[in-house]
Amino acid sequence: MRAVSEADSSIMFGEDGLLNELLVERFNYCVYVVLLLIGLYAMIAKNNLIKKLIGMSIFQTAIILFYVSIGVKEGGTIPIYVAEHDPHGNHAEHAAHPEEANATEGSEENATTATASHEADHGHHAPRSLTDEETSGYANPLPHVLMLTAIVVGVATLGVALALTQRIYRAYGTIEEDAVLAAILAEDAATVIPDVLSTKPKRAKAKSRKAKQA
Amino acid sequence: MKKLALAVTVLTGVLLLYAAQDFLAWGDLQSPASASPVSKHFIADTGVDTEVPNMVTAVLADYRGFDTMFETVVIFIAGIAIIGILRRTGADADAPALKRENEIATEPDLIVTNTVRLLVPVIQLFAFYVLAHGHVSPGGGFQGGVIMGASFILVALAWDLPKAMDRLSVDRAVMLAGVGILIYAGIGLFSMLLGGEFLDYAELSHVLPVSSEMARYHAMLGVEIGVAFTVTAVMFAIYANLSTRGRLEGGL
Amino acid sequence: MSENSIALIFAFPLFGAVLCALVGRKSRNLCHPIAVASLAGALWGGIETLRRVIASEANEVSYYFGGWNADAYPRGVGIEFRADYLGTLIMLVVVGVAFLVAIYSKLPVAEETPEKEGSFYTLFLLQVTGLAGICLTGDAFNLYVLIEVAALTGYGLIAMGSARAAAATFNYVILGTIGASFYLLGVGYVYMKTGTLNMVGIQEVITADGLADSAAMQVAFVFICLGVLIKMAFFPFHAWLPNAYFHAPTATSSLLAPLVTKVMIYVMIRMTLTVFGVDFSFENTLWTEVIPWLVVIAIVCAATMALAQRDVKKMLTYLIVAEVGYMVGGIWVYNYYGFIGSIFHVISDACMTLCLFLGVGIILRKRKTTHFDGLRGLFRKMPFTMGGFFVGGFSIIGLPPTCGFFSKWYLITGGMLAERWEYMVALMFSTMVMVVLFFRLIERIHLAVTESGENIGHGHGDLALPDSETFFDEAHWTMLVPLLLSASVVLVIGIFNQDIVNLIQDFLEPFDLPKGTDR
Amino acid sequence: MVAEPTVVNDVRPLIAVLTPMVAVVAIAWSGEKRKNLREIFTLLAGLVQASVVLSLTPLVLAGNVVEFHVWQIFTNVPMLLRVDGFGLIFAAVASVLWIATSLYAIGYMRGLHEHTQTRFYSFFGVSLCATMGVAFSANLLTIYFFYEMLSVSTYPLVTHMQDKEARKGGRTYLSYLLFTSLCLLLPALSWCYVWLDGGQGAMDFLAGNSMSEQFSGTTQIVLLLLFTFGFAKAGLMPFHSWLPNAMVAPTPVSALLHAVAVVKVGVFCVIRVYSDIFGIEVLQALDGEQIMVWIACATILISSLIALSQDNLKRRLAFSTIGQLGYVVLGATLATKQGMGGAVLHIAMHACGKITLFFCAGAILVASGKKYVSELRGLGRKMPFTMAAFLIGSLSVIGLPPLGGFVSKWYLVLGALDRDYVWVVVVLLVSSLLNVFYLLPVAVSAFFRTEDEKEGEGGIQEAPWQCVVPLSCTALGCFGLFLFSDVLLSLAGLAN
Repeated sequence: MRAVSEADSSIMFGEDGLLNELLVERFNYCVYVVLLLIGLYAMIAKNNLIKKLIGMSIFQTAIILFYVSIGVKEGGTIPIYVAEHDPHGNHAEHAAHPEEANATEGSEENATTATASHEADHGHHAPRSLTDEETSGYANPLPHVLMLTAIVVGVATLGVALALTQRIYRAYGTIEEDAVLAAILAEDAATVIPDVLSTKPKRAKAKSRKAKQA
Repeated sequence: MKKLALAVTVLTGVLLLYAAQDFLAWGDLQSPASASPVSKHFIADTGVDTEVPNMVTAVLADYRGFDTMFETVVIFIAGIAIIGILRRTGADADAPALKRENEIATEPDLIVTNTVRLLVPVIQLFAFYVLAHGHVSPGGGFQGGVIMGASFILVALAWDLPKAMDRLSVDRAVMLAGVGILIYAGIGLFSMLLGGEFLDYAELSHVLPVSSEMARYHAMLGVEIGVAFTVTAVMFAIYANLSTRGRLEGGL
Repeated sequence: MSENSIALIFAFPLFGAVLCALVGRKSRNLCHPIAVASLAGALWGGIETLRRVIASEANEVSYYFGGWNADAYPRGVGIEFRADYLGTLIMLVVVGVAFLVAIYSKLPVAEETPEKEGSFYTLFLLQVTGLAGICLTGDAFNLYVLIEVAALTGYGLIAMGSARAAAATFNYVILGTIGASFYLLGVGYVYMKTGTLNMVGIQEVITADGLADSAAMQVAFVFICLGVLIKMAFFPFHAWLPNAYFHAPTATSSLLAPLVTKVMIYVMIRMTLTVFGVDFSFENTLWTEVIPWLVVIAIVCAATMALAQRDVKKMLTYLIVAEVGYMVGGIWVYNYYGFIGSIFHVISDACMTLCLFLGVGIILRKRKTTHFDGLRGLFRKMPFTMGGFFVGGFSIIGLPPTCGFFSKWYLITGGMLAERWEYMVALMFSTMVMVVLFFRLIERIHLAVTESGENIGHGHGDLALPDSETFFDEAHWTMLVPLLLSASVVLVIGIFNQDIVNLIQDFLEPFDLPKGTDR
Repeated sequence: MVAEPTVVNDVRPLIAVLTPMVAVVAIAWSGEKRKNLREIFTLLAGLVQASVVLSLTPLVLAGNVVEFHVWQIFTNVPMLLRVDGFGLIFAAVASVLWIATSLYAIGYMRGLHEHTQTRFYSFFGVSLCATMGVAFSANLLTIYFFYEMLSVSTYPLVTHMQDKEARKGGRTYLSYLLFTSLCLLLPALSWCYVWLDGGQGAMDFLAGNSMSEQFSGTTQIVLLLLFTFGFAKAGLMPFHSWLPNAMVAPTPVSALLHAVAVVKVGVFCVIRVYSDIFGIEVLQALDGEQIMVWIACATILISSLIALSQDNLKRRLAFSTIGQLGYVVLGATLATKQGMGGAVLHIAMHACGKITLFFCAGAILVASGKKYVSELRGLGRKMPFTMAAFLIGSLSVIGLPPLGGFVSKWYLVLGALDRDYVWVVVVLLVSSLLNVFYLLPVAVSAFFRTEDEKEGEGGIQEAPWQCVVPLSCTALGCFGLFLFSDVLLSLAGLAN
């Protein structure tokens, strides 16, 4: 924050400048910002209800991208612990597992630091607490969990919104927002307010029912 | 409206970029999110606490199991809401069906149906695998459930909706979804009745012949099955309702 | 069971909801009793929780789902529910209101959304679960999930009515999703900077690491506030509310109108006090100078728009928007009394809005319209219903001894002590508007006059009403009893406000808010 | 006021306040079908209430105050009922006159075959409850509760006619009263609650006041203005025009509420604030307090002048009321012991006189249907009792001995002289003259001018006995108040 207030051109464009920092070091943050704005714009500006929903999906996806970015660790692998993943285990024995191979590559820098705590029982790892060095070899699982939830919520919202769109289409024959609005205004203008005192209640009922059906 | 949208978008963009310069570098090991005790506990001690190697599954189904229960509920809500919104009642139900334009009544295509016939068992088997193997590899109830739901949708696509509804009617799907939640919340309630907190699976070791860690392990499988039930059922119910505008007949 | 009372608040409606879904198709008549019974259970759990909170030493009770308690594991590993006075009181209001509406909803649901009872009560109960959860959760992300639970059920409940309702709901979906997503984004920023999602944990990290100057945290705060403001229909973002609530089925609007906006106010209070902390929230000129003025604009505009309505239900929806302005203002005058006012107004406004909407539902059922023209002479036909309705109206105006008076009293006191004169003027203005609004209604309901001012009741002799209009035609008891109960709650909360305010004071004491009396 | 009075805890104040409410339930239960029963309940409640109130007199005369704690509103502010001298005078006047009004109302309402009489009697009872509550309130918040209750409960009475005019009157009535009470009074109360005595035991009328130590002079003046105008029922200009508009109500309502209960509640509240929240010493020391005296004097003179120009009898009386309320407020603003006492006495004296006048106006309406002063010529011969009572009432309001009005005016003059406000005495004299000009001609023309021949309404007779008896009683009451004024004097703290 302080950096910006004193920003001059070198800070903006120089080696450690803001732009450099933003575009190179935080590239995926920039992508998420762009996606989010596209989604937001579409949600507000588009006239077609389905396009609005597409915007909504983009918007939510952008947030998912952001969250997942938080969980990334330089050189970290997917957060699934398998004892054999430990670098000093026998690579060759388990090379058949592709994900394990990836994991090994990813956590190579940990290789030197890992201790001899690795057990011989390859099949069943004994439950033990991992060391700090080991933990830094795995990506942070929490954002993934959160985003699983967010995805589910997004799907649910989208489903309900699609159902609403269908309902609107069924009633007004269009999914263009302004056309729907026009239809609604016409409907309002045609609504008759039953005059309670001048008509018998029964007639008032019939009237409003008619209005409802229309 | 467009101008307003543009203004809102620009304003949000400015805010986002303003915040962006305070972000830590991508993949920074020392970022608070990665280095916090909570995150470390998830990575380091999941095995100790639950014996589950897949930390995502453990966090999802156990540490943050309450979240996930409501996540399942969200799915369930979506299913119920869509049925509630689209269902036709009273005079509405008797209205003649809208004819789709260019609708051609054709027999289901032979090649497609036969391929699907071959595919569906494989898909369903894979769904079970993803569900059951969620503890040690990417996967779990949501993923398995979606794949399972897709298999029913595939049937509906290849033949028509009634054919799929013969296998899983929407009424039954709603029931199945409910049962899924009952399984999840029931396990939670059961562990509460055994003396722990709600969803404290460790308490199940009183009735299962395993250690409290393994009780968590197995209970997670249980709740994942519940999740899979709900997801399968709701996915299909949503498809069935959306594709027929709530009529549940004919279909694509 | 008592130590699990917090879980029971959710377990009862959750199982009730599933049960409704299961039996809904086959035996629709079972749904209503199931809903009432499970909410009664939840209410018991809520009262039990309050009892435990009062009995506890720290005035709060923590509940760790899954047994991941903070003593044995790092705080924030599991999901913590933290019942303090603030959350518990509002949760009780939520469950209580829902219980009354559940009783009330029997006839409206059967008539307005026929054959959909199963779906309706399922969503109804899950809505309560979501709202009650929001009040108790101690986890920022869990709050998001629960907000979405409440939102999705809300969409379903509203759209179940007419096609018009569906059209209105679509706007709600779009704005609601933007709001919730902003909140989610803000939580993401917070998580990125603090590494925890537990509310108390976040507060600890903010204090320990001195994050007040962090740009990301400030933007996170702005996003969270923005999201919550959209969700609570604060004035420029209110567009979704009036139409959605106006076209919603009676039972739906009776449930949502009193609760949804209030619960979001609660979220704002929770965020400012517990999560970000007083210093972070109220020392930053970026927003502390802006929001109070937005509040003034919001109150004045919403009140003016309410003045323009010719339909009771529509008018009430705008009143909700104005009341939201009151409560947000109470928070941002940043004063001890302002906070008491805001919190107490959340409680009292929920009760009085409930009262009014229950009344409007009865009017709608009897007269098939809620337009002003349809109100004439209602008092003679339904004196009890209208009496209850008037109590709600007096409370909105702020006449003693209804609870609305006391909450307004604290809000005014807070505004005055913080020397926010503009806020006080806005409050006065909207109070006057409400006087006009309600006495306009009372004139019609009570005096039987036509829109054009033509005299129906002659000065002498009996009113010249048609015969059908003069006989006593009170509402069905399932609708009348909840209305009268809510009206008496409005009075009881007002008369015994001190007991509630004491609890609120106990809650606010540790935050060391400026009192403004030390001059 | 005087040294620490002895506090007696007693439930009787509560009984006095709640009696009308019980009656309301009974009245609503009886309904339109059981007229007699309904009206018996009304009268019974009036009798019970009056006797309860009067039974408190010996206790208070002995220097005690009677208290009843109802419930705790705020931590330091209870809902507390307390009977002291001022309150007792007001309560006694209101409750005794309620009996008279009830009897009168029966005659009036039946005579005119009014609609929805049950509603009328019910809200009448509610407003009496509120009036009694104001009289017995022990602190500002309690008084505010009953004050608002009175505003709302009299609305249905004001709009009783339900025609366009009534609704307009009702709207003016409410908008003035609620605007002032919610926008002026409430902030002032809130201010006092927070800052007076640091929120400890604030707002109690007995607490002794430390206003001058806590607030600057300007703040005190602002508070004084907020309170004085906030109690708009006091009818001080420029917040007076609700009163003439509210005269559309049926005459018993005008009589009781707009000559006795509502407006007197307003001035009573003002007196309370001046004497017990600010206190005589503080007010005397306060620079700029004279503004209030000027406002009161201006109200007196202007309203009297307007009254001269009114032809509608009830409107003329309404403006006369505004002027007389000005006297009461003036007494309070004089900030002397005599002034305050005179003000309280004037509440009682004016109530008795003005209610007589309103009863007469109503009786005339019932008997002849006449509303305007110019129509009353020669009516004295046809309605001798009524017009005689009118004459007595007029004289009392003007303030001639041996009528009640004289006593209170006397103390007001004493109070003014005490502060060396000679000009105030002049104002009082001028306004008394104006009173003579707008009140006496009515009675004079009724007795001494002959009726216009062309009207030819030979059938006018005296009003029904239910109307005549109460108005005769109240007219006699004007004498009584003069003769037995020593009791009132000692209650008002003026006897030594």
